[in-house]
Parts: sequence; C-alpha cells; structure tokens
Amino acid sequence: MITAPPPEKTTPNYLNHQHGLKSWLLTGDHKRIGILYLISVTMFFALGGLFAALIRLELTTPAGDLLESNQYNKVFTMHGVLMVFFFLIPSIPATLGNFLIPMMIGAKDLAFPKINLLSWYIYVLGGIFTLYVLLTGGIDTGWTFYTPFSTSYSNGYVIAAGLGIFINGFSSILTGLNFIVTIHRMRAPGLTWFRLPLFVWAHYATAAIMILGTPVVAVTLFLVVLERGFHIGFFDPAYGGDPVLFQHLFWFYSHPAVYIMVLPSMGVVSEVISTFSSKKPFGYTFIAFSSVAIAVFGFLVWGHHLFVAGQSIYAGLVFSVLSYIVAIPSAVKVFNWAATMYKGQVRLETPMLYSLGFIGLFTIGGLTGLFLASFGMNVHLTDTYFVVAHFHYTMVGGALLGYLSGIHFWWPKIFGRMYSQVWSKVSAALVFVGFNLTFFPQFLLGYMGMPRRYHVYPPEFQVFNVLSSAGASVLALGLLLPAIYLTWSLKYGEVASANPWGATGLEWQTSSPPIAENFEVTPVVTTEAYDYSTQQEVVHVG
Amino acid sequence: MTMEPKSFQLFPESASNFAPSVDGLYTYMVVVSAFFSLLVGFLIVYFAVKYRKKPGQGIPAPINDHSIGSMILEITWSVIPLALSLVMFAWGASIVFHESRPPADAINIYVTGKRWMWKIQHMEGAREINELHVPVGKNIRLTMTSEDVIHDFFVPAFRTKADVLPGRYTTEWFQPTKIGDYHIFCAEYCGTKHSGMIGWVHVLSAEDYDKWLAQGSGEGSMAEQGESLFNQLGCGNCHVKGGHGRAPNLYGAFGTKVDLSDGTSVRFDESYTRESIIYPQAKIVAGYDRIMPTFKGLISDEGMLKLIEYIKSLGDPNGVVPGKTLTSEPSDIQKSGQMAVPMSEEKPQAANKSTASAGTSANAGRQQ
Amino acid sequence: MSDHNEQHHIVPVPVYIAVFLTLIAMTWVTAWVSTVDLGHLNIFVALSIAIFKASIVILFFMHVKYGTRLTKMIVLAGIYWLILLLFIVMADLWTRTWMGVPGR
Amino acid sequence: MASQIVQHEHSSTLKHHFASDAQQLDAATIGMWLFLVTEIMFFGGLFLAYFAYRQAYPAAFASASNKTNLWLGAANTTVLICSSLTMALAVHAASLGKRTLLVLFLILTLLLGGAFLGVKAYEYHDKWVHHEIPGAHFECEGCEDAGHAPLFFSLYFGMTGLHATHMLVGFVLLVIIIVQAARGKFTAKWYTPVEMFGLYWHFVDIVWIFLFPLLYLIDRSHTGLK
Repeated sequence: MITAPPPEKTTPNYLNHQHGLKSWLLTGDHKRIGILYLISVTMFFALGGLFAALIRLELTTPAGDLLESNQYNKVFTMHGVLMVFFFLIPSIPATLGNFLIPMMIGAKDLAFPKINLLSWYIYVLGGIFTLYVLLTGGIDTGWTFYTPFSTSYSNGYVIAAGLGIFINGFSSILTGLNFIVTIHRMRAPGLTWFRLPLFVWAHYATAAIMILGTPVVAVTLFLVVLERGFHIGFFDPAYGGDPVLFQHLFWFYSHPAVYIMVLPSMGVVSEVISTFSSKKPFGYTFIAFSSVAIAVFGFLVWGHHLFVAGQSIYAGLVFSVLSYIVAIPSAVKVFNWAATMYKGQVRLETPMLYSLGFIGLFTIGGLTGLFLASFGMNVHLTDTYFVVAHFHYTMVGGALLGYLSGIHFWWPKIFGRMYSQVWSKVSAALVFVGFNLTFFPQFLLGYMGMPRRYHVYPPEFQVFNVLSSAGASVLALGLLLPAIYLTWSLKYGEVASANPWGATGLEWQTSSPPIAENFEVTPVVTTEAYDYSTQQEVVHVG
Repeated sequence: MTMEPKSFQLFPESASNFAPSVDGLYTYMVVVSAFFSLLVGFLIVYFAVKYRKKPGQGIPAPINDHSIGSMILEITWSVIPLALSLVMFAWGASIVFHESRPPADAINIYVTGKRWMWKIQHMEGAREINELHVPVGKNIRLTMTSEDVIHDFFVPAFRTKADVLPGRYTTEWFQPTKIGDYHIFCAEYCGTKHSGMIGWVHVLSAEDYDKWLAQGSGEGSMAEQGESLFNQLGCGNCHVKGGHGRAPNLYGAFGTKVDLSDGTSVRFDESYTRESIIYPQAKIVAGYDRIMPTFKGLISDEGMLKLIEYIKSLGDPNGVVPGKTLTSEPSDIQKSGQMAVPMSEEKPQAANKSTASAGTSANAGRQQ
Repeated sequence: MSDHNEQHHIVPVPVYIAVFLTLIAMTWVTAWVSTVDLGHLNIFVALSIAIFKASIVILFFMHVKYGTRLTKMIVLAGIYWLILLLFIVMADLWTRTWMGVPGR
Repeated sequence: MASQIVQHEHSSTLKHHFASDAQQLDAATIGMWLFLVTEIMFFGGLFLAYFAYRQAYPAAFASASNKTNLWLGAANTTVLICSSLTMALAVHAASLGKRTLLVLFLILTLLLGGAFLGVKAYEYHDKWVHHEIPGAHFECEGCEDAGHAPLFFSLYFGMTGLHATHMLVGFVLLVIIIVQAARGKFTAKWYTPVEMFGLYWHFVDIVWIFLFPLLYLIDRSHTGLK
C-alpha cells in the first residue's frame, strides 16, 4: 500500500501526489490501476481493430487476393481473441468500474488494493502470452477453440494462446471478487442497496458472472492445452471423447461473458441518460433487478450456441425458451431508458449521443438475438454472417458504445479536463453511421447464407461485403478521432469543474481529478439516488 | 460452376419443403423487430427533440419526480414482448421437430466430411465429391460423419444445416422442391481451406435422377460393398445368421432394442454399430462374451458406412421407424461358451487403405 | 452495511474432535460399502456420504455454521451453480437418444 | 503472549481504507469464500467431464478404477482429514493467542500434507511403471473396454493433478505462515491469514472427499478390498 503523503498546497490529486514510473507500477490506488487498465485495454483494442481492418479489406472482393487462407484465419482469430478477452471483458469493469465503484459508494479504495494491482499484472502477463503467439506465427482456431480442431489439427500456437487466456481469466476473477466484496462491505454510511447508482448494480451483476463463469472456461482451456500438449484425451473422439462436451463447457462461460461485456455498458447508459435528462431513472428498481436477472438467467441459455452441434433437441428446446426469458430484462431496460427521457430536460452532449446510439443499436442487437434464440430459425442462421452482425450489434453497438459514452462522461472526472465538444459529436455521429453501414448488410448476407469465417466467398455476396467494408472505414475514422481529441485534451483541454454535467452520484462531489483518498471526509448519504433537487455547484461547459 | 450467380438478392433460393416455413417465421420476426426498433427509435428521437434543452442554458432546474416508475407500464412492456417471443419459440420448435424427424420413406445418402471436401455415397453405389445429386420432390435423408474435425453441412436454399462430427453420426433431411443447383457450404470452421469446402446440390427431375443413377459406379451398391468388406474382415465367422455363432445375430437386428450384459439396453443404430466395431467391449450384448477384437484403425469412415448399410440391409427393417423399437428375438440368440477369436490372420487391405486420420475416428456415441 | 461485531465465534475443541471422528468413520464406511454390490445404488451411496462429509467440513471446520448470512449465501450460490452446470449438461446427454435419430 | 501488541481502535493491522477491524476481517472472509466459489467452478468442469464419460463408458470406468489402490486411497483420505483437523485446531489456537500451540499444529498440518503428497507421488510412480498414463504407451492390463480406459486415466491425472497442485500451493503458503506465526505476527485479535489459509486447506480437503469415492471406489464389489 502506498500511504498518502501529507496534503500539499497545490491542489493535490491522485495524478500528481506521487511521481515516477514506480509510483504507478506499484500503486494500490484503484484510480491509478484504472488508468493502467485504460492504457493497456486501449492498446489491445487498437491491435484488434487493426485485424478487423485487415478482415474487411480482404472481404471487399470474393477472391482471396490480399491474404492467404491460413493468414486470414489467423487474422480473424486474433481479432476475436484480442477483442473478446483483452478488450471487451475488461473494458468497462477494469477501467471505469475500477475507477468509479469506490467513489460511487463513498469508499477510499476497493477492498483489496494489492489484489487489484495483481489483477492488472495478470492481465498483462496473459497479454504477453497472446502477443507472443501473435509474433511467432499466430493461431488459427477461431476464438472459440473448438475441439478436435484446436487439440489435434490446428497449426497455430494453441498452447500459448490457451495459457494466455487461462491466465487472463484470473485477472477477471480477481476484479469481480474485489467488486463484490467492496460493494457489500465498503459502502458509505447511509448508502443502502437501493440508493446505489445503477452503474454499481450493473457491476455487481457483472462481477457475479465473472466469479461463477470464468473458472469454467479457464479449466476448459487448460484441458485443451493438456490435450494438445500431452496427447491425453479429454475431448478427443479417438478415445471416445465428446467434442460437444467442450462446447458446453466453453459456452457455459462464453455466453454469460457477453453479459460481462454489455451489463457494465447498461450501467453507464443508465447513469448518462438520467444525468442528461436531469431526471431520476424511470423504474430504478426494475433496472437494478433486471441486471441481476440478466446475470442469473444468462447462465441458463448457453445451449443456444449448440442447436445444430449434436446436442439433444430436447435440451435445445429448453435452452430456446430460456433464451426468450433472458430477453425480457433487456427489453425492460430499454423501455425504462426511453421513459426516463419522457418529460426530462434532455441535453444532447456527447456522452448522451453515445448512450442514445447504444439504445438504438442494442435494441437491434437484442431483437436479432430473438431470431437466433428460436431453434427453427437458428438452424438456418447459425454460423452465418447473421450471427456476426448480431453479436457486433451487441458487442460494438452495445458494449463499445457504452464504453465510449462512459469514457466521455467521466473523462472530466478522471483527468480534470474537457475535450472538444464539436469533434466528439462528429465522432459519435461517424461511429453510429459507420457502424450501421458495416454491420447491417451482414444481417442480409447471413440470411442469404454466407457462412462466417469464410476467406473466399461466392460472387453474389460481394455487394453487401463492399458496403460493409465501406462502412468499416467510416467506423475506423469515427474511432480514431477520440484517440486524438482525448489525448489532446489532457494537455490543452479546458479545466473541468467537479461536476460539469450536473450529475448526482458521490463521485461528482469530490474534486476533478479526485484526491488520492477520494474524499476529504467519508460522505454520509441521506438521500435517494439521483436526487436532482439537491444539485449544487453547477457549471456548464459546452 | 453450373449456376449463374445473381448479383443482388435478399433471400436465398427457396428450394426445399422447409424454406417456406422458415421464411414465414423470418418474416414474422422481421415485422416484430422492425416494429420495436422503430418504436424505440421514434421514442428516443421524439423525446430528445421535444424535451431538448439548448446548450448554454446551464443545468436545468430539477423537475418534479412525477414519472419515476409505473408498475402498469413495467408489466406491459414485459408481458407483450414475452408473448410475442413465445410465439417465435413455439413456431421455431414446430419447425425443428419437423426437421428432426426424417420420414421413413426417405432416400438414404451418406456424407463424410474431410478437410476440405464432402464425400458422398449413394445407396445404389454412386459416389461423388462436393456434389450431391438428388431427385426433386423426394425425401432425402443424409447420415453424416467426419473423418477429422467438426464440419457442418449447410444448404442455404434448403434452410437447413447440421454439424458433422467425428466419431458420431448426425442426421439432416429435406425434400427438394425446385429443380436447380444450390450451394453446399461448410458452416463450421474447419481450418485453412474452410471456405473452399463448398459444393453444389443438383436437384434433378425424377427421370434425370434415374439417368444419373444409372451411370452407377461399377462397384455395386453400398450394401454389396459392405458385404464384401464384412466378409473380408471375417465378421461372418462369428456373426452367423440365426445366432448360432459366438456373436450376436445381425439379421433383422438393426433398429431393434438390444439388451446389454450390464442390464441396460441400447438401440441398434448407426452409432451403436460404429461403437461396437471400434470399441467392441464398450457394450456387450447380454449372453455373449467379450471376445470381439477391435477394428479401430482398420476401417475407413466410408467403409464403416458401407458396413452399416449392409447390416441395415440384413433382414427386413420394414416398419422400423426411428425412435420406435421392435422386439428382439431371443430365440435367435444363443449362448456361446467359446473363447477363441477366429479372426482371419491377414488384415484386409481394402479396408485398411486409409489414412493417418483413421486414428482419430472413434465413437463418441453416447447411448446409455 | 452490516454491523457484524461478533468477530470470531470460537468453536469448542470437542466439536472439532467429533467432526473429525465422524469424517474418519465415514471414510472407512464408504470404502467398505463400495465392496458391497448395490447395483446402481453404489454411486448414490458414495456421493451421499461424500456430500455429508463435505457438509460437516464446511459447517464446522470452515465455520460457516457460525458465519454471516452473506457467507452462507455465497457458499450456496457456488454449490447451486455447480449443480446447474452438471445437471444441465447431463440432461443433454441423457436425452440425446430420445429422438431415435442420430444427432438429434 | 508477551509480544502481543495492545490493540486500539486503529490497530497496526488495519489498512487505511477500512473503517474497522471487523469490516476488514469480514471483507477478507467474504473475499476468501468468493475465491473458493471460483475454485468450486474450476473443479466443476472436470467433475462434469467425469460424470459425462462415466455415464457413457461405465465398463471402462469400473475396470480402470479397480487399477487404483483402494488402501492407499483410503489411507490418504485419512491423512488429509487429520491435516484438516490439525488446521482447524491451529486456527483455534490462533484465536486464543497461543503461539506455540499454533506453530505446533501448523507444522503438523504441513507434515500430514507432505505425507499425502508422498503417497500420491508413490501412486503416480506406480501408474507410470504400469504404463497407465494416457499416451502412446498406454496399457490397461485386463481392463474391460480398454479402448475407453484412457479417458478415465486422463481424468484421474487431471483431477488428482489439479488437486495436488493445490496442495503444493498450500504447502508453500503454509511454510510462509509458519514462519510468520513463529515470529509472533499473529495475535488473538488478528490472525486473518491463518484463518483464510484454513479455509483454503479445508476446501482442498473437500475436493479430495469427492475424488476418493469417484476415482477409487467404482465397482469394487467384484474385487473386494484389495
């Protein structure tokens, strides 16, 4: 633990109260760890995005003219592995969650600061394994590692990649563990469960999934590594092993994992919509409980990834009906967000634009999920571009837009600077348009039957692929802009006030950037969450 | 190939009995989804415009909390979507039950996936690679397996697909309704040339199909080829007609329920046949000894299919509807006290021709 | 926040000894029972004894009996999710032959 | 103990971000239990594979299981239960602030854990000698359905190996805790590491309580206690 030095006179905060690389690499401060995560997660996102660009570039023509088949397979595998395990899963929880949860509940830190730092190092270690795979020749299994391809036939570095993800899993587990203990035991006096911000509820549900699901995928990939390394059979049909068992174990985590990605975004959106409507979220308890319901029911639906895989159709039907039930809490959230804006005082600042974009895209992502949840429909659509479009609508349109919304919302709090309002709105618009252009055509491609993970494809699919690639370049531009204006703002941005958006949560009641211990005195909460009548100290920027 | 690709289309060809019902469900879902997308989109845009505060006016004054929740609304927007989606579930379930029950009169065709090609065997003996000739208007049943990794036999124009697994059999059936040529895609990622594991279904008129079949392969029907394999392997030394041998009777046995030595029973189907050949000791028929040697690595996946087809052809499987069981005939089964394994000494070369991948073929069939 | 002041419940040593002796006895009972042919009941007996042994370890050695409600809920959640994983996948395996069509 | 530090409201062991000792201990306990829940799910994947294949290939599992040594398994179970008792008594001693007793019980726990690992190593060696390790040279003499026997042994080594790895990790942690205990780091007011380690150790014991019947005790009725 770093013990804070006596406060200096010159507005000390968590960024400047200690200096030097060591003060960052050995920090126990959840805010600094959040920033370490922010940096590393952004690097992996950029890398994953580079692979995405290669994929779209290759698919502009039906023939395989840019990459060899083997290279293409490695490119989409690396795109998936990096984006899923090293960007989407840690993105909001490990950066914004890490930074904000203790502040939102009026605590000085997470319950276990050293474990928090350890989780970042584990993440980096897992990342190093994955980068090693990347540099030494890649891996071509797809991010799903299906056996027996991964164990017996792949010519990629399955063992190193499997270990990388195995290791990375523990980072996720430790983060989740820290969150749950912190939310249970570190809340400020007076902060009851139903006074918690919805962001915290969403992260509580996320953390529960991390703890319950991650170990299963960890042990599964570990078995794959053992099977590949020592040729002993766990899933190998040569010994009577069952590859479908691998898929069960894999999706037991990897389906709930999409809720790890999207629930925190929902938390962000709940905060942002309320703040920029200056209104308590409509149906607070319903939004809160729907997060928990998604986490619980989310564990009962993994089998809809196995409808055509050789699973019993009776199991498939149960998974199908349960998948519809998990859709309801998501619908509840969407309608409650819309209702929150009703008779609100809506300000279309950048975070709000991203959040509104989230609602629109997530709605489409969720609704197309209904197609895939229907067993009969799924038989035609699974393993086609329809699935690719669907999960990008939830993962990019959902998780990524929520992440960007959150970054724009709390940027002034984290760094004490404002960014360009003009450029950020341009970027939000480009991302929204580019995203839809990229992924909407893929729904149509999917219904026409274009299978996913195809390097070359029949010429009748080209029109939509060209549209998609064109959209991807707009999307790429939209995503590059924030990197520029946000970095620029660190030095040249207008100094932000403590509460530039007129938001409620406790995190806005301390200075921007916050002091090392978050609060001068531990706050005592006496009002309900989102009580806009108690707003003081309001400075508008923009 | 034979088909002129269309440059622009929104729906794939509709060429099987399943296509209309899947398209119908799809249309229903598109309408429901479009309605809700537009509703949410409209509400958001409408509220954002109507209640918008212009920038520069500062943070608005707090408003009355007159709309912070409504149980009636919450129930409404939970129940209506749930009801609409349960229709999707039920509709989809009815389609999938249809897709899971191949009619008894279906023409059996066998598919073996191998990186990166589809090998297809017709009962009459014709064999083809990456092409499948079928007659229009007849029910077709595919029994599929893989020599290596998981593949998936997908025909978009038929709106159906199923994974093709190593060491197991999966089933897919359809009735082509329109003469023409349609894509076969491998839809489960299977390695380097996954996107090259494609082919064509040629749906022919009945006359054209008969003509095509008549070209034949010159190797006899699958059952005949299976029989010669059966004899080469010496199976008949023990598996004697009428059950006088050291091994269970195979005549008329396919599709029946078999009682096992551990008190359980199993349906004599493709997977059980395969398992019993590769792992003969996994499930012992009640009253017999563990004397059968393994044929693991000696029979290719295609050879296995021929043996299965031969065993199916033994005796009359009439009226054997998958899922129904016939009673086995205990009078046909005799106890055997013999011990030795009368295997012919030379391993048959024909069956042994394949391949390094034979070692990976195994049975993951999981009868109880 | 829970004001949880009884920091430690000190369990009397005789309780530990009693639990210990039960565990040892059960170990040899389960080993002996396995040699008696009970057909399909063997595995149920073996698992029941194991669950009983695990329960008394959790309750007494691990102090869950004296722990907070939250601790109990966490333990139950872990067990519940484990059963969920085991049961649902086994249910798939059990029903794979019902349709009588390979792969369905 | 003489070396005991007088505890006040803000004891030396209280981290800056906690308000009270009770809150800190509570957080540690919950955190440890959450960690154990992840361990349950971690082993859960292997247990699932075990049940799936045992159901599919009962004959192979029964005869392969008979290759294990029931006496060694039962003896090892006893040893591990004894170590759980000594661990529980160590926590008890710590809660009373009895340093010598604490160190004694911890050392006993360490020795019993070592004995367990020793027996395990002997069993592994035995399997090695008999080629009962899945792979190219695998043999399962006299096994029924030997073709599926590698699945049993893969799971046997996977499960007991993972369990033994947990024992080894526990071993290292235990040595550290013994040194700390001997130096008087723990008091009747604060002995959280001892308590948390106890939870871990008992958990490892519980895993074995399930592994023993599942791996050693299938279908022993034909072979008897041998």
